[in-house]
Amino acid sequence: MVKSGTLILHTAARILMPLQLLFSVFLLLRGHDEPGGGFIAGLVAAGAFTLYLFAFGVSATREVLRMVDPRDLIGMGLLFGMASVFPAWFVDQPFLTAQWWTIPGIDFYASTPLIFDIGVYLAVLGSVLAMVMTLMEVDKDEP
Amino acid sequence: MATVILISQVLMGIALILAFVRVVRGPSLPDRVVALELFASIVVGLVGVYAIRTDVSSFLDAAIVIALMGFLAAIGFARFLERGGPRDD
Amino acid sequence: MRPEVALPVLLPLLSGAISLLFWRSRPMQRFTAVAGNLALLGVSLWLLVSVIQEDYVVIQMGGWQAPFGITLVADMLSAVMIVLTGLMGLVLSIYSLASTGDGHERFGYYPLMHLLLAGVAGAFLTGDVFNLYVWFEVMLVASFALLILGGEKAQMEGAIKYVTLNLLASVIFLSAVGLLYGMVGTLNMADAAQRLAVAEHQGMVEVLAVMFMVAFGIKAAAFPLFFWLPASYHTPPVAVSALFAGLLTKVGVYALFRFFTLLFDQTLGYTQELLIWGAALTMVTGVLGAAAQFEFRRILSFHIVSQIGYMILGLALYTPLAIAGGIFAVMHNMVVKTNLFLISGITRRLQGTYELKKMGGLYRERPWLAVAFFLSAFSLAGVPPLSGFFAKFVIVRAGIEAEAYVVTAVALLVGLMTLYSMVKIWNEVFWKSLPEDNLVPTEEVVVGDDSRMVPPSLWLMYLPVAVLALFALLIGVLAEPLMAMMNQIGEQLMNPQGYIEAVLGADVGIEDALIEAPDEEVSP
Amino acid sequence: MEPVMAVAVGLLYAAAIFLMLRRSIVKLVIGLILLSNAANLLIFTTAGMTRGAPPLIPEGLSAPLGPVADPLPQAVVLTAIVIAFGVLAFAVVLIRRAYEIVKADDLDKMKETDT
Amino acid sequence: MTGAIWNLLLALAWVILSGDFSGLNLVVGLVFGYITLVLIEPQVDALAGYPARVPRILKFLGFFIKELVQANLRVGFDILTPPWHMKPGVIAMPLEARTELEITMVANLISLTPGTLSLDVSDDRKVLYIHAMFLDDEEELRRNLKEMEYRALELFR
Amino acid sequence: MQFAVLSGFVLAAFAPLFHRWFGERVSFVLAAFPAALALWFLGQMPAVMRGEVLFLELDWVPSLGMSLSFVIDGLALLFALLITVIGTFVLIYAGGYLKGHRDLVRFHIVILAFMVSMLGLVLADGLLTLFVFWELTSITSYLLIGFSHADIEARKSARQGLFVTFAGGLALMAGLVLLGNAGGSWSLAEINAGGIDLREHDLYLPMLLCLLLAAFTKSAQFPFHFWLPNAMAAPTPVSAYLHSATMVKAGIYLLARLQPSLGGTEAWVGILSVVGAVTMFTGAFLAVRHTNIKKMLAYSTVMALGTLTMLLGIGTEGALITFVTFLLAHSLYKGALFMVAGILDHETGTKDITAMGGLRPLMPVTAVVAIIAALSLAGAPPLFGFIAKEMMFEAALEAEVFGWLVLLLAFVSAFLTIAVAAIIALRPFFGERRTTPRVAHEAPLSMLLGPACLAALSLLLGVLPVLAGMGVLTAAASAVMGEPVSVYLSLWHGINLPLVMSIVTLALGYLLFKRWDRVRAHLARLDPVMARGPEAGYEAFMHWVTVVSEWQTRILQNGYMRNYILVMVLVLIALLGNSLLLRHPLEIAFELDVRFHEVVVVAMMVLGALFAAIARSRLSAVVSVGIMGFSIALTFILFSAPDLGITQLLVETLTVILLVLVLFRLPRFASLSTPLERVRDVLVAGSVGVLITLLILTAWGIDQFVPISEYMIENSVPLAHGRNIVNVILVDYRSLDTLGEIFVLALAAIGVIAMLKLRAPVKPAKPAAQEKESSHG
Amino acid sequence: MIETIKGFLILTGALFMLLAALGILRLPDLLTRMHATTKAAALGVILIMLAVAVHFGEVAVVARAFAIIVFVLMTAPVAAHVIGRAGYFVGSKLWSGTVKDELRPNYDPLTHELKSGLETDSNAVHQPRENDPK
Ligand code: NA
Ligand code: NA
Repeated sequence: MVKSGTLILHTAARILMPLQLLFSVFLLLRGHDEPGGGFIAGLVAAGAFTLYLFAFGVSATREVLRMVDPRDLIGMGLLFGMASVFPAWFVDQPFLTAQWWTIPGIDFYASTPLIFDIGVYLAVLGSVLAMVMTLMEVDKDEP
Repeated sequence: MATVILISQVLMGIALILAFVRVVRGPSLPDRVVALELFASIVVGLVGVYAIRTDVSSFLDAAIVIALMGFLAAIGFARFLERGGPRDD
Repeated sequence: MRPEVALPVLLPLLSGAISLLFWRSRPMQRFTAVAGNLALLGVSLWLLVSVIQEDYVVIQMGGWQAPFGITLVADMLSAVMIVLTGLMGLVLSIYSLASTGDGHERFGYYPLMHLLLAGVAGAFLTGDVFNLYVWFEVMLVASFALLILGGEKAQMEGAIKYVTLNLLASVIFLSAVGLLYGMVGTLNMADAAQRLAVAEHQGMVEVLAVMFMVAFGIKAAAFPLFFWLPASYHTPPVAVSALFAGLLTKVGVYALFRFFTLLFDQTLGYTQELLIWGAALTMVTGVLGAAAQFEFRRILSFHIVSQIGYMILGLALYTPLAIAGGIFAVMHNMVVKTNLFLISGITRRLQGTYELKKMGGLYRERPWLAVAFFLSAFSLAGVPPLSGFFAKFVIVRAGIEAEAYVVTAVALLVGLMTLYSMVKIWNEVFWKSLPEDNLVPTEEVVVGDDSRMVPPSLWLMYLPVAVLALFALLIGVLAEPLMAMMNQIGEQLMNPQGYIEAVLGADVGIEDALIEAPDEEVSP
Repeated sequence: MEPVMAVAVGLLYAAAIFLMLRRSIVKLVIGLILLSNAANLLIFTTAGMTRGAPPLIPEGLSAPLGPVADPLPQAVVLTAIVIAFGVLAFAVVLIRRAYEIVKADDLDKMKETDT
Repeated sequence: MTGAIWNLLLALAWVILSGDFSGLNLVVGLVFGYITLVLIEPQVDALAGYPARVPRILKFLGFFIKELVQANLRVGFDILTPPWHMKPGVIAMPLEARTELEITMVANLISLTPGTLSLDVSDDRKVLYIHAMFLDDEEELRRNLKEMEYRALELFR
Repeated sequence: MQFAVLSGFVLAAFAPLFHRWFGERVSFVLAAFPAALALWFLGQMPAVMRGEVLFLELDWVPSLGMSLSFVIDGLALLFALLITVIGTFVLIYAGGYLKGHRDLVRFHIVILAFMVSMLGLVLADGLLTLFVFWELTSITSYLLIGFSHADIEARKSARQGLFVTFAGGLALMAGLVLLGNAGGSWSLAEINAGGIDLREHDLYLPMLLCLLLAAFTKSAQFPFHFWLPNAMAAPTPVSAYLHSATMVKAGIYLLARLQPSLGGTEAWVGILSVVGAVTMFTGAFLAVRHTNIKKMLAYSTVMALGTLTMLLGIGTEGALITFVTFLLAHSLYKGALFMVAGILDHETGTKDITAMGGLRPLMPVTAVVAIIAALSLAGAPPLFGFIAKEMMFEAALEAEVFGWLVLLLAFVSAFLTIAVAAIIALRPFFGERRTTPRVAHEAPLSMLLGPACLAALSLLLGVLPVLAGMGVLTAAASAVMGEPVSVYLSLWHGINLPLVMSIVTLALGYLLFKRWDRVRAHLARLDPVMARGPEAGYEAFMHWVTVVSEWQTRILQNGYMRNYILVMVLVLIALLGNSLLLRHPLEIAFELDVRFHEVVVVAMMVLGALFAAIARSRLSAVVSVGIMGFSIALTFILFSAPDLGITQLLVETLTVILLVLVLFRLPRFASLSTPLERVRDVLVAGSVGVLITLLILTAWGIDQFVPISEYMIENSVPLAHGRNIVNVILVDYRSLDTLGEIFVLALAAIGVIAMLKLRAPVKPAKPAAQEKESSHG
Repeated sequence: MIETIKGFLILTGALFMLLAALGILRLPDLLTRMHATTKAAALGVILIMLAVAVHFGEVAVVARAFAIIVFVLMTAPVAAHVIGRAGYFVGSKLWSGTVKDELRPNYDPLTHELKSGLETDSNAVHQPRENDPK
């Protein structure tokens, strides 16, 4: 049986994965103004999990994800994406027209583009993760 | 300063070529992977210099991404090697 | 805000997302499949009504005025295609309830189907070149996944060809989009049409035209670009075959119609000639390919190719009547070809094979199935008063009126050869007695290789078949309203100014788009 | 720079097509990867290439200070990259499964579904 | 850790209060913040040891950079001149470090130092296998490595 | 009238219900339908005879100028009466003939459908309506020929009949479209009445040829006659009805219908006379060669159809009057004879006429009917057939084009026919008694009713021809002529040449009857020649369809993917090259402004790709792909696209990881292609590369238009509240693209999961499961 | 002054990059090549990022430059370890001038077990790792 990682890789992955995830969220949130956005952030996050997968294997990664299957992430991402489509309907604007809401108190604008970007993030993360994870999972099963 | 940057770009350009030569020559997969890693590092350097030259800091984000994510490919290759046993290609 | 233009795309996306989210629950997926497609059919009819009332219905997605955002636009052509998509979706989802195995359902059969439909609908409605690419890809990847569902050897082999050759087409398409943008600086089709019309470099316009032609030619499976289709369409689960047969290649045909009436009408002489030759050879090679086959679905697959020739011929002849005929052929073919595949699925379930030589006796055993097949098959051959007759007749008439006698003769002969294949199936599957060496269909054979299949509830399979067979008949017998629509399509496509104005606004001019204003003559 | 890029993109297409004409499914899939990259670069090049002026607007301004690179082809290419990634990931896994089932890396041995 | 965070927060506060967002000002803020922390250390338990650790870190950084440059030059020299002066080999170094974090830290530092490269840790975590380029004086090398380990561990303990 | 036609279809659809209600007697019940129609048509007779034309129009597809309009004039009425009257008898007859047959229901459905289709065909005024019903008769005929579908011969014959008639149908479609366009109307009545002289039209000849082809195939004219005898695989009621009395006359009907507007030209007269005469002779000759009673009758039908065609070709007033007369006469006696043949077959169990003999005492009624009908066929007085034959000779004498040939063939055919008639009427009933597979009895009343009535009609009209002349024939002849004619028929024309010919042919015919068996033996020597007849042509055509299609499939759909790709790429090269280089001047932009490091980066990109293309190991190729990816990313960054660069980097990394994960399972590269192939592929790939380069330079050089992105840049902050314009495009301006894109990614993921996790279950070792669907090729 | 520092940093960084590239090209075996890349390239990146920090002098940028440095320092040795170990274990040939190898005798290529050589009898059994697949 092959080891799924070495001690050094384990430690590195434990430190690096949170860093990468944090970085991905950072990229996501500021994507509207600086390089970044849902795709890039989602890919970074997927990379983070891939590192973890390489280091600890599939079942350990599943534990990290708790009950959330990558497929759930995909579904949630797509739904978030769809959720940014319809609000415009309520104000009789064409679908996907950006809606901006100021959150009172703090200087933060919630908007459908942001929701959309989050959807992209989740969908990208879920999709890539699902692919890599399934591939590794199947690899493990096979002689 | 422009000259310095130009020279450094030329140097790193040559470095890219040399790294690529190693990729071609191999002879073993790890040699190539190491060259690929080096290639990525040089790219980080080039991006840094380019950010200075153009005075656009946004390019640094690309460098961060390489620095943070670039070694994943190497780990993938290593995994391949360990699982596949000795391979000459 | 015209929601009905966007909803045919958004609803299946939503159904797809929901059914993905509930990937663990089969009942939920099956419910979403039927309900979602019912809703899709509903909104597509809404769209059709709107288009009948107003000719063009437009929505600027995201609220960005064309050409800056993405415009979805429905003219009669789009609306008709959308309605057919909705119909196919509903019919196939019902059929799938019975024909789809548990394994397939657990691994995304229904979401894939929803999203395939979304891609198709998107392609039919979008008024944006790159957006069309995106929908093509949605459709394509969904079809990839559906194609391999089950993982049989034949599926893998077929899928490799399907995937590769379709990706080649996608790349050609994408390259053409890039060149188009580089040349005219827009992605909006109506805007591009305006700009291309005044482009100085007409050679490049022609280059773009042939590039799009090759890309869509591959997608549509025209000669000599069709190889992927006969190699793969007979391999997936039968409802998938039916879905592909009914919808996928037709999107390529649609794109050809859209592009070569809206964007590239000025390259007419040359491209028209290419299209005519392509159409004739497509018809002939497809039908001959079918003549050599002795397997139900392979015959049907080759006939898809051959029928594509008819449709393209309608475009190539380039008269309102010819276009009407071409689209009629598309419409008829969607209904009939889908049904033939569905019937092949039932016969397989009954006799455990698609090999004609091993089948037989269904004329006596399943007379109603025989009737449904008979209607569909002879409709395909263009026998009146079934749907195919009108398609054939209109194209022949248009061909003769356009004095394209050779290709018209070819079209007629191909009709005869189509009959050849259909009669072959009829003789072998329905009339011939079941060969002695075939096993009496036992439950194992019936269930076939998917032992986890739901219990065979044949009526769920018969219902769609009956509905579509009825359509094959009704499209013919009650052809008038449809023919009126087809004529309107012909008119609309031949006069793209209406489309352009609907998208860009009535008073839009080309002047703003030019970097240097053209040398205007001083008006007195 | 565009002429150099044009030649480079041409070579990329050529390499891709050459690979796709091989019999090995692995080469085929690598060819596909090259091909989609080539197409992205084609879009990027044809629209014109600009040095050092990314389409970002500095904070506090409502428009970029000078001319910036055309953002639309960039967005288009970005979309295309991600789409190509999805498609290619599928293709890559497909050849793996195909190999597993057909037991050959030789496309010439995968012709049973035709004729 | 708490100390570092406080130091950073203070520096940020400084930057905001001074209204100068340049990097240099941040460094100034860090320095002032550190001084503040040194002053209040006795009163706050959470800060215990922090002020003392900073000089150690700085000292370690100095040591490390010196090693880095020195050894890089040596390797560079060997690369640039035609004959090979190096005597490479794999040696086993018994580890003082015990926790995974410590071992990783030590191994990485050794890797980053030119001339040495951590290959792997034995399964019982007692030995680190190192590929070294210059085994001319193995004893000195082992000494240097030990010192590096010692200094690194000092940072954590 | 539409009601009549459409109600028939409805009735056909409800036939199963009637079966349930009426059981065995259903045929009689259903026969009431054509009987009622016949009465209705009879009721129209006075009006039609007054020269009125009943016209009923119903819109069907006005967009195409198609109306479901029907017209009743003399010709239509004649046919309608034949169809309904004989239809009535046939239905009754079938009730006896197919008594207890398990497929009686289906028979009724189809035959009713046929009946109304035929009715629609002869009543149709719209060209397309005519076409629709024309095709429907072909289809229903197909179903009826293949009635005994378990029998391979029946299936083959059905297919043959369908192909020939369907091919004709296609010609008909072309012909009708030409006709409609040329005549400026889609109504037969309008075309016939219209002022446009179609004979002068440029497309007259093609139009005529198409229409003739249609008519000839449908009416079994030489060389398409072969399908008709084979159609005898159908049950005898069908043969009696479709393949003698009605459907095969559809072609003749079409010609008659078009005679006023297309007839009379040299081409018309020449083709119709000669083809008709040759068909006439062929039919008569082949009839003599056969011993199968149904085949003999079929060939004699071919002969009659030839005669009718010939008469239309001759085209004189006399010939056209003869035409309608002969048509009626033939329908009456041939219907009767077929039913008799059916009785014989049904009662004796054989169709071989040489196997029958001495049946008269056992089936006296049948014998009488047979003799009367055969006499009419032979053209013996005082039967109606005699009148028709006399007139035929008269018309043949009038023939101007190829007159001698026509006359000669008419003469020969006549005496051959007489022999056939004699054989059919005499051989089974007289002479010594033969043992037949079944012991013969007299047929039931239901089967006798039809032939008896028809034979009686032959006799009645022979004796009182004025009934027919006064009746429908005048109107019919007028319609064919396009102007009013008066028909006066009489049994006795005085002693004239036709009468002499009649007597001579009767004598010769009797002689041939006597020596039939020997003649047949002699004729058998001709078999090898016969085998090369038109039917062999059909068989050869079918054979070659298979051969060519298999060959084509082997060539095109050869299964080699590289060939597919090669073809597609070559098409692309040819089209692009042609448009870019040959058809238009090449205008490329070429301004060089480069930096060293940029060139290096681009070079790395290219070299990475090229090395990937030639690498001998797959992992070197993957690493090269990585190099290429990093270089591309760097290119993006160097040219102001940080977002793109980052995305490319990430995607590249993930792609490499996927490749690595997958390649683990795959074998090493093998060098599989020959050097020659590689050279070819390099050339092809290189051509693509060159063209792409030129394309880019061309498109880049065009600076005619303002890109739409200017708007996006201007409004990114003010309207979309974002400073990263690329991201704003992705999530706002063009968010629909992005929405589609995440679905693509999701789909790919689902696909991958399904591919990897959903495995085909291991098949149990059952024989059924071992069949591989793809094993046939 | 700042310009000079910047120039020096950039130039040195670029030179170290080149050195690394030369090293990877010239050095005789995998492990020695890795020495060149891991350190020289990392040093090159660090120097250039320092130049970036100096050049921009804004918090956000400086932070990012330092982040890059930290990330490089964290990832480069890990990658080197993983590749070097894999390369070594799958049998990359060592340079003929290699003078010593204390690892080889303690490594079992079949089980991938790596002993320390310090085992006593009691602890010489397989040591399960924390995350070994069960
Ligand atoms: Na040296
Ligand atoms: Na341009």
